[in-house]
Amino acid sequence: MRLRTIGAVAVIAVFLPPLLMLVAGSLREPGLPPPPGPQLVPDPLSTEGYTRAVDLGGLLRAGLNSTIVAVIAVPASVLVASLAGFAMTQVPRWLTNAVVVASLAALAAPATALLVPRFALFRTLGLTDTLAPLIAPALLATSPLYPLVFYLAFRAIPADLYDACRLEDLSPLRTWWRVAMPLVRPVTAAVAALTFVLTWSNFLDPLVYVYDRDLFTLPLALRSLSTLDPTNFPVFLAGAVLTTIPPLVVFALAQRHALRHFHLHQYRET
Amino acid sequence: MTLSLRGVRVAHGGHEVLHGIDLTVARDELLVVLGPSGAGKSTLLRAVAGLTPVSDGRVSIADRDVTGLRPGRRNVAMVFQSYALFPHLSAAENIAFGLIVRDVPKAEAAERARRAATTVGCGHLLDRRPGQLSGGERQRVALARALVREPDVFLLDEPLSNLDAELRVEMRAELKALHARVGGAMLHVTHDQVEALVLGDRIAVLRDGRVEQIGTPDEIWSTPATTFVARFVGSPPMNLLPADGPLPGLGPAGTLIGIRPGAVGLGSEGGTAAHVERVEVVGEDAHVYLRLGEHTAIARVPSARRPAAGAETSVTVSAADVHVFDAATGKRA
Amino acid sequence: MTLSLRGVRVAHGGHEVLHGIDLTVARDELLVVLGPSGAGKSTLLRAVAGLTPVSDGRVSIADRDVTGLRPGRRNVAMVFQSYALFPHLSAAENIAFGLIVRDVPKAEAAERARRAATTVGCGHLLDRRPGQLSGGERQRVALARALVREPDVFLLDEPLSNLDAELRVEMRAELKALHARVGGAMLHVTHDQVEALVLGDRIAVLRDGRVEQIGTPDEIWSTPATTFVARFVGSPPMNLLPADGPLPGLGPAGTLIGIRPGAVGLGSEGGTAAHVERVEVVGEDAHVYLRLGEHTAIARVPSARRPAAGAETSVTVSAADVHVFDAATGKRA
Amino acid sequence: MRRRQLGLMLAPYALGLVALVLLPAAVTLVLAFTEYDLVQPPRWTGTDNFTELSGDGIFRTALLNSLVFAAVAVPLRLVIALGLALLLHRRARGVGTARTAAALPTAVPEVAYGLLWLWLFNPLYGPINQLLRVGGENGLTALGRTPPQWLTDPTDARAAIIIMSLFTVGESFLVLLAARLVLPPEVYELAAVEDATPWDVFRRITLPLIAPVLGLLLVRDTILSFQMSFVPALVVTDGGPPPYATTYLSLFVYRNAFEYLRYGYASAATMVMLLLTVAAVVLQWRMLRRWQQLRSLSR
Amino acid sequence: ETTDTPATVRLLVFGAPEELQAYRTLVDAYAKAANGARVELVEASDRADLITRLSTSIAGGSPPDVFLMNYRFYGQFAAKNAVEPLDDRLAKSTVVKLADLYPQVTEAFQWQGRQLCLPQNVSSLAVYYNRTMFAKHGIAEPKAGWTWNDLITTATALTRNASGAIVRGTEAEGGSAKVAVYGLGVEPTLIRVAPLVWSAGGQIVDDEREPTRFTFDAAPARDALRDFVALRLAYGVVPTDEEVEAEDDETRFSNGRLAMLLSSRRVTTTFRTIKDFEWDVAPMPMYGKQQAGILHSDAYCMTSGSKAKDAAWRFMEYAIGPEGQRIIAATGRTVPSNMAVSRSPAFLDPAQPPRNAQVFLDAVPTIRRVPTISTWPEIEDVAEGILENALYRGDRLDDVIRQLDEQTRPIFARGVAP
Ligand SMILES: Nc1ncnc2c1ncn2[C@@H]1O[C@H](COP(=O)(O)OP(=O)(O)OP(=O)(O)O)[C@@H](O)[C@H]1O
Ligand SMILES: Nc1ncnc2c1ncn2[C@@H]1O[C@H](COP(=O)(O)OP(=O)(O)OP(=O)(O)O)[C@@H](O)[C@H]1O
Ligand SMILES: [Mg+2]
Ligand SMILES: [Mg+2]
Repeated sequence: MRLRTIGAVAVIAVFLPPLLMLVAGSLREPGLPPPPGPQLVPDPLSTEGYTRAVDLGGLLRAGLNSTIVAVIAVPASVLVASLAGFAMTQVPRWLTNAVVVASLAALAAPATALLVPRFALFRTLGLTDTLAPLIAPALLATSPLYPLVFYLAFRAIPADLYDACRLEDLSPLRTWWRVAMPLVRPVTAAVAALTFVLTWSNFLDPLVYVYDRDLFTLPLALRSLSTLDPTNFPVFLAGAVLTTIPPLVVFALAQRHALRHFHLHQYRET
Repeated sequence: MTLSLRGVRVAHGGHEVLHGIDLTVARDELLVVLGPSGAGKSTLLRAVAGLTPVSDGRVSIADRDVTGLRPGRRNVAMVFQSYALFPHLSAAENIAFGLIVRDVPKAEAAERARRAATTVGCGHLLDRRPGQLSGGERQRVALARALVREPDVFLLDEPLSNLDAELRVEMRAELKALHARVGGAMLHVTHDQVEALVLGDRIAVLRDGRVEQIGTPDEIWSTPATTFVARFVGSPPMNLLPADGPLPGLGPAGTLIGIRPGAVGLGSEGGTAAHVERVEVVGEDAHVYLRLGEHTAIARVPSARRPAAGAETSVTVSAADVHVFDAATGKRA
Repeated sequence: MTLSLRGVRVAHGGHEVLHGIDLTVARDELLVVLGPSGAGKSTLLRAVAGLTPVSDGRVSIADRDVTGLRPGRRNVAMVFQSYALFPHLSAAENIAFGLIVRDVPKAEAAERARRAATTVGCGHLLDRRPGQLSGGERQRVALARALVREPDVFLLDEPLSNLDAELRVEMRAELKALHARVGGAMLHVTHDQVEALVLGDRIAVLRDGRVEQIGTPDEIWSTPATTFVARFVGSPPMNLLPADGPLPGLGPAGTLIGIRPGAVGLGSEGGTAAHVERVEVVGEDAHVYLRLGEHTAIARVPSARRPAAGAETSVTVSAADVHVFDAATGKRA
Repeated sequence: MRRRQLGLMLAPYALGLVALVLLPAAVTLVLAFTEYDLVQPPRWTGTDNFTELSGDGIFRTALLNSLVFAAVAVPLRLVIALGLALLLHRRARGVGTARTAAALPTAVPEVAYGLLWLWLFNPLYGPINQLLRVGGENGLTALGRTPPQWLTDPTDARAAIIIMSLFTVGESFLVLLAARLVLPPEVYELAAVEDATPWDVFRRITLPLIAPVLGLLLVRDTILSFQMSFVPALVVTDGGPPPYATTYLSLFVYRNAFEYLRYGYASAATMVMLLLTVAAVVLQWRMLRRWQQLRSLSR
Repeated sequence: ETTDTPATVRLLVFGAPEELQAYRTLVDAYAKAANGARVELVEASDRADLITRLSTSIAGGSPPDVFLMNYRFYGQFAAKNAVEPLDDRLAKSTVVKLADLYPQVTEAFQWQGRQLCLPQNVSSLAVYYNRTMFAKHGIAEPKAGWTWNDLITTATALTRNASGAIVRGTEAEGGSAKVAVYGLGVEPTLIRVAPLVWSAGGQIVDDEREPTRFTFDAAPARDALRDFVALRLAYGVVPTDEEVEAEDDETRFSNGRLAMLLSSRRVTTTFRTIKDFEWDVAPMPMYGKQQAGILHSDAYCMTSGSKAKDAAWRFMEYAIGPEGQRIIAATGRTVPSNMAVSRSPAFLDPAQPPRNAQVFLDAVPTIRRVPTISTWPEIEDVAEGILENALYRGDRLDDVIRQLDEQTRPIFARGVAP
């Protein structure tokens, strides 16, 4: 127990400092010649970077767009992933295998290979220059990894529980909702948090499918800030910090509310 | 709601577990399935429920062939040997589950769940999750979950195995009463013969995936069809001795004679000499392990009248208490 | 290797389950813990093993205070009520687990596992995974896993609950023999009184987290300390009637008299009139449910001599068979 | 009805899979046999692109870089993620914060993340090298060596990219954490009673029980390692130091497809990358199977 | 389309946020001037982003109407007929005449005899220097007509350690860490080397128009390359690669630790925020017999797939015209291509540093440019890696030249010439 705390502190000590540097950098006063290296406590401290980041990068508008996309895409992704993952435990073996192989193949397809054909697809559907192409990946659960993760989680649930549901003539959909989903809450939390991050930091899709500045999402805005002069580096860093806060909150929430220890198997069944 | 099985075979990955079961449970009958561990009792129940596909044969419920029907369409309620409680639901929710998913109004479902829970003596645990219950408490919740509905067939897989004697007696009575009230065929798996004898309208004794004997408790007790049934029902088990063994004259040559421990008289004059090897006291009774030449036998006597271990005694058996079996086939002669 | 508990208290989230347990199990003693479902038997075992922290009190094993020690340092072997088999390991690997992690050479571990499995009658199942075993088979694997080592303390939580009578009798004998051979303190939880009476050197009756009585099987049977113990041990349970009830003159006024069903004589002359409400036949015995005015009682008679339900009969009790309890406290008077 | 419902549950994903990935990918792969510059219509050239690839030194370097990256980073990343998940699965003081901290680098937008590491690796002023110089003199480490030249020495730069990738294990970490959390606690209690060492518990219980998830992540990480090194390499080292020390296949493909407008050629490279991925996955699968067989033999 | 319902024109540009802000101003001003004609600005952050956007949208069949592109990179689009020739429109135009623009730069955007794009700016290399530092050490400021030797002498005199003593920043003499201020900053790229070669009368390629190979093996080019590399290896006046990675030249200059920096007009905006010292620009020193500069220029190009060409043209006319040029010149980042505007205070504003902005205009006549064949971006990328190693690692000159030749030849071969 005490050992675990030491471990936790070590983890924090390794993973947090780089991000603290990010915050420290963002608190420098913009316009000053950049320091040769990072400073832990900038002198003078200034929050002007933040004000300017919001103005220059159009962070408010971009944040709104990112939020719209995430609010639709994340629940949709979790839904698609969990439904597919559950169905995979129930359909005939050959179909499951086919879906697994197709998913792995899809995982292997690099994003760059998909940009152009997808562009043509979205244009045919008249969806370019809307937020739809940014939400579309929700159809495949953002990443084909997640249906597979759900599949494994659902498969690990003791078969007796599914049997009990079959006896009560529960449809697959209701079994999924009433029994399977509550039992994999940690997985749902993890997948939700991860799809949020992936959606939130999606850069290539908006770069290619969205023209209108009013539809820009945060990664584009941030990318734009990244081209600022070195003297304005704090502005960019401030933008990065602001962009990182929502995923941080999502992670914290996910780990607080759902990644708790979960007593699934406390009954006679091995 | 008769339940009938015709030539039901079940295999687990090539390995056949049930080898053609024929069984009929009449409407409102309670059939106890008795059998040693691994005989296929659970498998039989699962086949009836439709959870395990049968490789051959037919299952019908209420004269309807349900062999190809999915479990939910068979209208059965089941207590799983492993309970299969939903870990994320409270006891109350677990019990009401079957009602809620059948769109019984919430309030009614809760009330019925409460009643069922009270029946099995877990009314005070309704808010707990399975993880917070003791073994017996979980089993009672599982039982309540099966009892709360009124299905055509009840399938109970060792529903009382983790309960204490007192509760078990109570539960037996409750089960019997409930069955009388609700009706429907009831298939009750147990390894407890007392339970089987007390509870069953009839008993089916299963052995290695075959039905060894079906009959009323009295038939099973008084005319066991095989040596297996004879020994399996009754504790301590029936003594089996060759007819030309230490107690001659009780059966024709080449047969086995069976004598229940309770029918073994000790200490009277003129009996066969026997050596007391060990004595187990079980409350009012004592089990006396005897050596009769090269054979052994057990006698059950009131513990007040038990001999001491190591003593010499004599054994008498009245011919009326003797069961005779074919030595080769083990069948009742 | 004495095991002793001093004032052990255990709480599950604020709710106290064990209220100060004092218990000593001598070296090489087999103590059976008996108690109704939910009494805290499993909790007691878990506290001894160190799996559930005690909120107060001390546990010592072989005169060593182990209260603060982690489970692995206590050198105990345990059968969990829920078996806790490793789903990914075969029966053989499950059984050998404790040996393998103690760096017993592979071949030796395999051999010992095989022997243990054979002892509990699952030698033919060694290659199966738990998911491919029947309930009773799993339990036997769990039992073999505990028996394969030679720990200071054995903790067995209802290790035979899912076994049939025959196997159970066998297992009891095996347990007894093993314990005699290996030694060490053995704490055996059961709800089966026959098991308790046959197996235990002593029996501790637990009720609601308190030890109600500890004693040899004989003491528990013949001088139950409370009405609870009296009724709990014995099936059907002891009849309890007010001393000034239908059978007067057997105890001082203001007390309860307890008569075991077997001690209730039926049909002799000069007894108290009784009405037979129901008769249960359990093999050689019959349980006769009687109405004595406003009271009820159960008699156990040989089934050959049972009265018919609805008949009128008379009840006689010899004073020697009567237990007298304080009506207010339930304590033996 | 049951069948139909299952079909409906699977349908959105299947649609997404086919329409958004498999078909587009197929189109791109067909283009590998053409000369296509994204502007003029593609022209069928058969296997010309592959012939050219085989003689392309940059491609060979990129291929080698990718393979080395995969071989080093994938196992390391998986081990770290697993270690974190096992360290942080139980509640204790600070564990919640540590979980968030460990997942956090994954949450930082890639562009910012790259720039952040550019700072950290700064050869003169960066905290990493400053730390390494502690105890040494004249800008040398305590061992009397020059500190790594993260951004200018080819080997060190490759190491830098790998180190960066080690911090973004948030995804694997969370998935493994979730997988660990749903394992049955009772078997761990039993292991505790048997005094199994943490190593035994890990090897004999945890590892086999989460093996499916681990296997999935291994495959995924292998696949991704051919793609993932992209942004760091672009932002931090820009494919350098020369000659192409950190030019990975993904960067090679991106540059050719979108900067040099050689989409067909890039598709051919993608195809090689995919074949390589498949080979790696099949290899891993066979190795895992071998390992399992060995395990069952040793029973 | 008709003038009544003006089509929306999509303009794809890239730049830092302030730059983009300037384009937004331009677009708004145009909307006002042209009676509500609509231009939608499509913003990319850098060149790579822009090309990705441009190519995918062309491939996907929905390209922007106008995009801004450097002459060194437009060749690949020009060669693929993705850019609409403008000659007819120019001929008809009453607003813009080619003659208004510097001819050195309009020529850069001619492809097979046709004008494809209209340049927006005409920048060239200059030497930025820290006046305060020069004054402190009593060193003469560079002035027109200075030579490469002067540059080296000055740079050597300004390369100093923390205590102000002159040191030589070569590894041999005790490690470069001691150097606090370097005399000169220069990137090891083709576009920095090329002016030296030209100045010495050499050529970097065998044929300006249809190049098939680099010609660094010929005498003047070879010498120029040798002298360029000597800046680091022999004189130690430029920072090591480690130091450049630690702190890039612009930052080093801003921090007062670099005396001179060879750069285009681009850095002006950043340097205008310098408060600690005074700085100015000087012309490129003469390396050889003649003055030679190198062109830096972006131009507005119309995509041939555009569906609103007339509207797009009207916008281009505006952007190249005086109004548009003034708006963009205000960022300080560009040298207007419109001759009139470049000579106006919009560019030469004396209130803003560099005081000597005229240097950029004086350099225009001597400006030359690199070939514009379609594979030029690839060639530059390859060359950069080789030159970097040559400057910092000291690869043998012969190897460098051989590598340059060998590795780029196939790329030259693939290129389509204008
Ligand atoms: N995690 C828990 N949280 C709250 N109460 C619990 C928890 N675990 C057990 N209990 C309660 O503690 C009491 C004792 O439980 P325990 O498991 O020890 O009973 P037991 O004697 O083993 O019963 P059984 O024979 O049914 O297994 C029960 O009333 C049970 O409901
Ligand atoms: N999935 C399986 N694969 C292979 N064999 C199995 C499987 N499930 C059960 N068996 C075997 O089938 C036989 C019957 O099992 P079943 O569970 O029906 O026994 P049971 O009569 O219920 O026993 P118990 O009283 O121990 O629960 C057993 O020998 C068991 O080992
Ligand atoms: Mg069973
Ligand atoms: Mg218990």
